[in-house]
Amino acid sequence: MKQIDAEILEIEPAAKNIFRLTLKAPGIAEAAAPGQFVMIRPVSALDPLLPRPFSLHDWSGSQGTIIILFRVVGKSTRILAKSRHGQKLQVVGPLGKGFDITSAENVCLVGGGIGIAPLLGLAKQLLKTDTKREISVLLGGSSGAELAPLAEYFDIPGLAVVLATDDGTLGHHGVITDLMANHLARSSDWLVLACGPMPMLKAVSYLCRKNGWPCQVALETAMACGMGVCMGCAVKSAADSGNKGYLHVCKDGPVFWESDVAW
Amino acid sequence: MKQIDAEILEIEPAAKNIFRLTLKAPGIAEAAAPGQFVMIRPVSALDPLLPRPFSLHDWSGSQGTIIILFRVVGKSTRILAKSRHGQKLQVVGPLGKGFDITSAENVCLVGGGIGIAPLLGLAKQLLKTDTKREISVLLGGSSGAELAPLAEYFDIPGLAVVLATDDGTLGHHGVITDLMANHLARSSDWLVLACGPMPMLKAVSYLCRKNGWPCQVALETAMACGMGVCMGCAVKSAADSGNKGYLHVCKDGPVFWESDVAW
Amino acid sequence: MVRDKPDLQVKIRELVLKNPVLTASGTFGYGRELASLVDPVRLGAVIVKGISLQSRAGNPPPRIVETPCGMLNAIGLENIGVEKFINEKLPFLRESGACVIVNILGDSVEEYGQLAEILDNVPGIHAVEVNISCPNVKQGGVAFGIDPEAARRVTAEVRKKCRLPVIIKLSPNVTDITSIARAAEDGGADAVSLINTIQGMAIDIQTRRPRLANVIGGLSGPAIKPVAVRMVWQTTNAVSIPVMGIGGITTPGDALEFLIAGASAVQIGTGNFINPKATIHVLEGIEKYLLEHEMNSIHELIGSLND
Amino acid sequence: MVRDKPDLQVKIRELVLKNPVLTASGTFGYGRELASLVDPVRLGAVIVKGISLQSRAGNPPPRIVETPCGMLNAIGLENIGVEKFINEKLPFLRESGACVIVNILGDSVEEYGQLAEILDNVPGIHAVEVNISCPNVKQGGVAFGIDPEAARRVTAEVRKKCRLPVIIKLSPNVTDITSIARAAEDGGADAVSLINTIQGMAIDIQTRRPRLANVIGGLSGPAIKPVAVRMVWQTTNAVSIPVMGIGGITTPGDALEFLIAGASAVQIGTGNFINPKATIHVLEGIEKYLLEHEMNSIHELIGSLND
Ligand SMILES: Cc1cc2nc3c(=O)[nH]c(=O)nc-3n(C[C@H](O)[C@H](O)[C@H](O)COP(=O)(O)OP(=O)(O)OC[C@H]3O[C@@H](n4cnc5c(N)ncnc54)[C@H](O)[C@@H]3O)c2cc1C
Ligand SMILES: Cc1cc2nc3c(=O)[nH]c(=O)nc-3n(C[C@H](O)[C@H](O)[C@H](O)COP(=O)(O)OP(=O)(O)OC[C@H]3O[C@@H](n4cnc5c(N)ncnc54)[C@H](O)[C@@H]3O)c2cc1C
Ligand SMILES: Cc1cc2nc3c(=O)[nH]c(=O)nc-3n(C[C@H](O)[C@H](O)[C@H](O)COP(=O)(O)O)c2cc1C
Ligand SMILES: Cc1cc2nc3c(=O)[nH]c(=O)nc-3n(C[C@H](O)[C@H](O)[C@H](O)COP(=O)(O)O)c2cc1C
Ligand code: FES
Ligand code: FES
Repeated sequence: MKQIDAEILEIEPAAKNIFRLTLKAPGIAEAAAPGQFVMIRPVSALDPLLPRPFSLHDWSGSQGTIIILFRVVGKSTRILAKSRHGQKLQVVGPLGKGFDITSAENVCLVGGGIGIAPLLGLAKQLLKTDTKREISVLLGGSSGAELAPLAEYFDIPGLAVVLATDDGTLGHHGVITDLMANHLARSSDWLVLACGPMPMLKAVSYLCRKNGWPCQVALETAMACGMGVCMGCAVKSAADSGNKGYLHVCKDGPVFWESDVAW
Repeated sequence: MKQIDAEILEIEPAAKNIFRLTLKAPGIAEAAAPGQFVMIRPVSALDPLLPRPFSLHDWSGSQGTIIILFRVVGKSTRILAKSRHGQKLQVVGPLGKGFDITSAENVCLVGGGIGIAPLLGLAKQLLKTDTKREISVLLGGSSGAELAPLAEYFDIPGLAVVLATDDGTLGHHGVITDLMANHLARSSDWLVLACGPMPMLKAVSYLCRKNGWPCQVALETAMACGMGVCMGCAVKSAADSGNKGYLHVCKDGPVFWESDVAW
Repeated sequence: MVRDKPDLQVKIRELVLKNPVLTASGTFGYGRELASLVDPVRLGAVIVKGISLQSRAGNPPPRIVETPCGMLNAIGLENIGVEKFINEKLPFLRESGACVIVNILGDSVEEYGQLAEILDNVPGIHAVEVNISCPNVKQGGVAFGIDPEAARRVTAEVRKKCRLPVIIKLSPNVTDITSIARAAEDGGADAVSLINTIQGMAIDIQTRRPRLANVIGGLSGPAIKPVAVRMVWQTTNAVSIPVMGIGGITTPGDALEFLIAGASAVQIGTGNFINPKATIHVLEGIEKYLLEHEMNSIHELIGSLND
Repeated sequence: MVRDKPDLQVKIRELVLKNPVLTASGTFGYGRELASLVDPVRLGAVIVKGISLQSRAGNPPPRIVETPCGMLNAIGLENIGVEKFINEKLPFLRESGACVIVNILGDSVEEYGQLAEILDNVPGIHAVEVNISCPNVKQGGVAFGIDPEAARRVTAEVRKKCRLPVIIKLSPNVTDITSIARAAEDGGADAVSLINTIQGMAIDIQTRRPRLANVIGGLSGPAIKPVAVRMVWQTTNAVSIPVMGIGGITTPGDALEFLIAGASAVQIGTGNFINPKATIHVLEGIEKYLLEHEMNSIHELIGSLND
């Protein structure tokens, strides 16, 4: 874990209300793993006060750069969207426990909305580690306008990308879990790795249990520290997960085995 | 008094640590008078919280523009210095009671440091209203590097500009009050109009009393509202000024007759 | 079916406020200063700067200092006195047609009573707000606000001396604000308003002097909003009279928090300094919210917290 | 003549802190989490997350929400219990050589006593800080912190059960914090630390639900600094034992305010979240200030307010 004042190398609109931020982050980039995140503080003033968590979308250890994909939802992201090349941001990371892909055979990545962000770095990692395995990438969004630009990032040989939108303007008209059902049915040995809004993750986890697919989910909660000291990022753990009580998204996660979470 | 979101037309360095800010401020520019000020809020976030007072350095009613000359001393001025052309700032004004130059014969403007700011608009006004009168402009600063660029603004026919610096790198080596003594001695019917740090104003007012020159001073205090509602900008009033108690810089001033202030 | 204009009226005893957005005492002067920016008639009411029997010069400067998302003030209740207020300041507000609530303060129960008696017979005054809580005056103020029995006595005295609706303004500098609120209710208050400022202090590390001549001042502004919302919620659950919410309101969302917590109205103080048009901004935002949420009346919102 | 390194040592009874910068309980975990950014040995002491006899699961989420220049937390004192702490967490700190202060909490006087007794015989623990004030737990905590007699009893019990220096951590949610501080002093406390969080609340205006599952939480961060400085100043004038200042410290200037007000040391809490290296930043800033002001010892600064 490193804390640096990272210089903005590039900030560009990626899709409607979504931006792509490239930072010079030596020390963080080298240590990054898929599913991990960083805490970013865009101001020196005291409002907004707390840093904000953002998944590592992509990174290059050799160049010492990391890339964040973020949606503008409030104070800090509004400020981030206005930030400019050359400015510096306080960045701490890499943080948290990422995806466990050691024992992965065929893998299905499921992303919804901005939850697509961490899947790119994950997909690239998977392509590196094992060339034989099948990698399906199921991406969902509200509309084509939002989804198309994000989907393009996955236009990489070796990835089978399938899309779905709520309004049907791109790919399947409906939710991503519809696709999972028919798509994964073909074979049974899938490791499902999902990131997106809670309702989607819930549906994915339900589907995986039913079909006996092992599944990992990347969760989001409000965070104060991001480093396991404030205990603010608690989520209820599954009674049968051994751990009675709460899991902490910033240090036990953000990626959990679906079976460890109380849905 | 108007409240507007004023667009920044220009922001440029004027001297060491001092910036010149031109704003599109229709409604305010037309109503502006020498010695008045505006309250400016450079952010939408809540830190810094309160707007800050700045004297009107110059303005054009016809173009609906106002110009502020500010020194970077803290939070808001640091942010202002980083602001860019096209941005908008919350501006309220014009505020306060300016210089009373109705009955002025010969006038001596005395400015120290950033207190020079309001004297430009004042000088221009004086040149408009009466061409016969003599107008001396005595400007003091810490060094030539700071003072020279500000003095240039007063390079206008009809103004007799005299300079002094603490380090002697420009003009008289010493404080501005030294110059007042010899400079004004020649004649006795002077109206002295001064703006600058408290110690300077104190010295000026003392000198004026001694020589029987009527004198007005522009004071500075911390302000919350700038509009006469919070009572935060109090300064002790002279016992003999009739008003027992306190004067309020934002509405009784910022310009006062030296004799009304308790020094 | 939703009306295009939701009903914003709230009542304090028989006094009808046309909407729940008021100015907090000491932050809007006597209504005239900001009239060119905010028409006092548009507001639920204008609560004027605290008035005492005799005029007060107030504390020596410095009187104010900014703190993180807040400010400290030690004005010392500077005011022109009730006489001058009635003769010089009230007429403008009366002619404007605004609803006027006069904030009063005194050094003794009797003084509060005398003020109430004087104001009771003055046309153009719609209610009195009793400041038993201003923390930055060494004598007076504080004592009443932190002792239930004293609060009850002041309330009863004011109640006895005037027929106007009486609003008791509570101090947050107490262990249990609900006990003071209940005491005010027992004393005959028609409403309570809270919170006044929280006692605070700031130090200039260069001079090693307090930043306020009075050393201690009252903290106000967004910084105190969470404390204010909490106390308003606790108080609305403890008394049956209307509660006015005060503390750190600068946006419609801030005001809505207080209303949802149970406040019948809100007062905007420091917010007026941050944005002189804050009251109008908040008022229009509340109206918009009610329309978006298809509420016909502000009363559907007040106290609607799902806890 | 000024030394190139000013003396930063402060004492709590016989315990010598190498410098006056400590971490506040619940904001620095057990010292290990941030060790890669902040070497615990550099700090005056590490005060660990509050520990109880049995482990506690804590409150349901959401547990935290940001407010203007502050945050509300309702963690619910989640902790692994004293047993596990000693076996699993303490060893790292002990081996690191850091000064360790254990923050304890209980539901009864006896429980506080039992915790003190257990910790008293454990090597590597240098002092106990007694949390009688954490506001976001429905039972326990609060009661002791707002009642002088209860505070005195807890203090006396802990005092009796251990020989370690005892620091009583005070709640700001009281009318007069000096009365609680004096009670702690009477009970035998070696120092008091303040402030803990101020009770607050925030509401989501869209769902109209409290933003914390616990409804009420504790406000911390820069927003509360003026209240904390005021209470520390009042307390240092009321007791003769050392006072530790806590509340909204993020910069050296913030810490210096507390020291000038009379605090013998400071604790940094929320500041660790804003900048994980805040403690080091503050420590180095204090040292720089002393050099610039030609002070040989921190004791020339402590309580040097010109009021
Ligand atoms: C481990 C982790 C990884 C994340 N990765 C990413 C990422 O890669 N890209 C990205 O854009 N975001 C990501 N997020 C979410 C991101 O942290 C929030 O969107 C951000 O904190 C919002 O900050 P803000 O100041 O702009 O909004 P705030 O001002 O803090 O909040 C404004 C409004 O947005 C709401 N809000 C807060 N968080 C979220 C959220 N997660 N989604 C929707 N609304 C929210 C708040 O409730 C509030 O109503 C991640 C979160 C976590 C915990
Ligand atoms: C009527 C009036 C007219 C003014 N006109 C001008 C002007 O034309 N140009 C200009 O540059 N300034 C002017 N000022 C001063 C200006 O308002 C302050 O410099 C400004 O408020 C500082 O804001 P800040 O947030 O940058 O500093 P803050 O963060 O508020 O303060 C930072 C530090 O600067 C100190 N400080 C605050 N005010 C001053 C000050 N006046 N001088 C020096 N140090 C200060 C504070 O004590 C603090 O230590 C005027 C003030 C008044 C009352
Ligand atoms: C400058 C100033 C002056 C005030 N004067 C008074 C007063 O005279 N009487 C009173 O009851 N409250 C007074 N208050 C308290 C406010 O009315 C209000 O209760 C408090 O500031 C909290 O609200 P806010 O955060 O919106 O400012 C004053 C507050 C400020 C900032
Ligand atoms: C997330 C969080 C957890 C806390 N946990 C504890 C605790 O376990 N015991 C305790 O005495 N204080 C606890 N506190 C209070 C802090 O130690 C400190 O007193 C308070 O936050 C004020 O300081 P600050 O403004 O620097 O954060 C906690 C504070 C926060 C923000
Ligand atoms: S965010 Fe602090 S423990 Fe997870
Ligand atoms: S600044 Fe508010 S009255 Fe002058």
